[in-house]
Amino acid sequence: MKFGIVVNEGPYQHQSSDSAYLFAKAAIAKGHEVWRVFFYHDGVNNSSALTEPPQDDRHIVNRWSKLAEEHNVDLVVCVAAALRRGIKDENLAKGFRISGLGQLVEAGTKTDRLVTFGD
Amino acid sequence: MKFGIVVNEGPYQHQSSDSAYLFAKAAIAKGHEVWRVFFYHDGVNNSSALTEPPQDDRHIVNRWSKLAEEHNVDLVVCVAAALRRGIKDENLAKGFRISGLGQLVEAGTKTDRLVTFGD
Amino acid sequence: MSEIKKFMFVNRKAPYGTIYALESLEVVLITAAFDQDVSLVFLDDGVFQLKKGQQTKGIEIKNFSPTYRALEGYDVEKLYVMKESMEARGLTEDDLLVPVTVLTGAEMGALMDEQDVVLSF
Amino acid sequence: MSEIKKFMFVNRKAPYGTIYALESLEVVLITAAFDQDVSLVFLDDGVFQLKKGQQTKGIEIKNFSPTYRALEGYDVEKLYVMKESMEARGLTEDDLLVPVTVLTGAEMGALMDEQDVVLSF
Amino acid sequence: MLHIVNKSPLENSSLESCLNVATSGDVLLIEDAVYAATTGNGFEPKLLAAMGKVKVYVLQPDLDARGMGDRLVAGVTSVDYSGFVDLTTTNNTCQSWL
Amino acid sequence: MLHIVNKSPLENSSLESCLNVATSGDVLLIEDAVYAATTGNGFEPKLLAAMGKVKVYVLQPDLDARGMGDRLVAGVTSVDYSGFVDLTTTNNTCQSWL
Repeated sequence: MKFGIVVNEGPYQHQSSDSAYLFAKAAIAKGHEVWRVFFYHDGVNNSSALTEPPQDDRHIVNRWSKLAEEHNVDLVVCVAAALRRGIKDENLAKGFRISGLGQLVEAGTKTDRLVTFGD
Repeated sequence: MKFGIVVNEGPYQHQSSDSAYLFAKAAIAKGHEVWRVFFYHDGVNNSSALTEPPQDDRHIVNRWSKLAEEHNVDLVVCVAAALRRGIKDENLAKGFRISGLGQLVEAGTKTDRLVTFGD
Repeated sequence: MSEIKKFMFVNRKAPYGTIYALESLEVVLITAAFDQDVSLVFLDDGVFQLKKGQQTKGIEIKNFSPTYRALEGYDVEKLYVMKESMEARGLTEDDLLVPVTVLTGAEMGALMDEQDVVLSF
Repeated sequence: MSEIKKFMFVNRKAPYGTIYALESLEVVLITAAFDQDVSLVFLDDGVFQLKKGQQTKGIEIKNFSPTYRALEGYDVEKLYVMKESMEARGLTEDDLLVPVTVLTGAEMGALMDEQDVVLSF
Repeated sequence: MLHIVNKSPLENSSLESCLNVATSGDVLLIEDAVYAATTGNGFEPKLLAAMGKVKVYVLQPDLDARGMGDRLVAGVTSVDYSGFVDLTTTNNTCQSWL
Repeated sequence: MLHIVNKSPLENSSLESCLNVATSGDVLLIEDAVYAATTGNGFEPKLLAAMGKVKVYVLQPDLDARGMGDRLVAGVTSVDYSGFVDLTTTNNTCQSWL
């Protein structure tokens, strides 16, 4: 099946981003396609290239970038939500792209399932 | 009196930052001193210089910077929390400084009242 | 987009305390602009989003509640409010900014089951 | 810092679902390092922070619960748990990682009243 | 002491926890917690019961923002931000029930 | 359909709301919602009552993380992330009660 995933919270503060990532990984492992992950609300903070967690902690941002690279997952950051929160091309991590809310609607129409993670 | 304020959530997503700001402004208007505002957890996102809200919306980051400049308020961003969330000197807004958690303890010992805003 | 799907937006949070209500409304408008079949449901504290008389000057946040009145212009006409949620908050239909269809929890559950995409913020 | 104040840390949230428990613990350690008088109280879902047997491998988040056992080494010895909160969660003192003092809600309220600084995350 | 609560009592248990612990002092409702002080809401009986031991305040700008300015429960005192500051000075400490 | 709940029922009303609305289908408890499926918690009676109309699942990795792996309420089915994915495919839609 073709999955869309929505992430509404930033990394570390809430578990949502972790849950979304582990869900995506499990879906891919089962042979499904994760077509797009849409980052909305504080979820846009998952894409900050400046993020630097402690060495013994998971690197949530890099983990998303790697997933995108290895499995061709489209990581879309909502532009309006991103501007409100200080995410721009200049601090955008690898594998993410900034675009409009239409990409979320499209994730709803073009996938078989849309699963939301948030607070 | 001498106030310390703690902000635990980022701008826009939660009202906490707005409430903290309006509280600080009211305290200053009454002749109190707001000695330090400490930004912890997602609160560190209040200091992103890249933030660009819609034109008809309040600019939460600039509002803090202006308060710091006009009333000599010490805006401290927790370094550990900031690194986890992609806030560094290179994207730090005017009037903020990054420092350690000891500054929060000091805000507790050196002020008459410490008021926390969060989720 | 050629496909037309039934999108339901589930609004369960009060306005202003968090941004979800406002940013949800932005998605609703875009989804309608893409000619999808849009339903909005308000339950739990989400019914407070529709309360008349919001005056936000004192908190310096933009009052976005007039947008609910503008939804009709975007052909968003299916607005549902959960009866039990409204009653638990001391509200009646007269307190709301726009005309809505009132559903019981069970009716809302059934309506939710009929959707293609359910979005919750 | 010359002044010594009574700091109380109020822990009301479950671990892992949000980061508050972990980042709160970081403040506790620093506050103790500054030789302040530190009390930790656990109420509501905060009592879950002290649950024995946390195994976080499956969620890929670091298990920080061993830190509660290390608090004694930092001279943080005043740990209080609210009786009603523990009972409502089906927990007993035997389920907890560390020895604590169990207080009723009213006793906890009285203890809170005696503090100089109360921090809640 | 001053207890500050910012969550809707119909969604979150923090106000109820606060009222179980606070045996005296002041309770200030801000942000989404202001709904607790509006007539006809499901939490009203519990708030009224607590008003025997604590004094309850509500932040008027938050009440107005939510269109609830005209339905304050009798006995609750309304304050603006200036009054909020006063409450933090007349009380020795404050605890935010986040 | 699949209802996903991620909040502790002792702090937040979202699970209760979900169970009031969901008349059939599957309910999956993840993150802090897993506490609802542990023996002796205050919400247990309500969960048991709902199990007549919906099937309840819990995400085992979240239960284990919280040290609650050994106290699952009887009748609740435990799944791993792979099972979570399966639930989203066997159901036509899913709603997250955030």
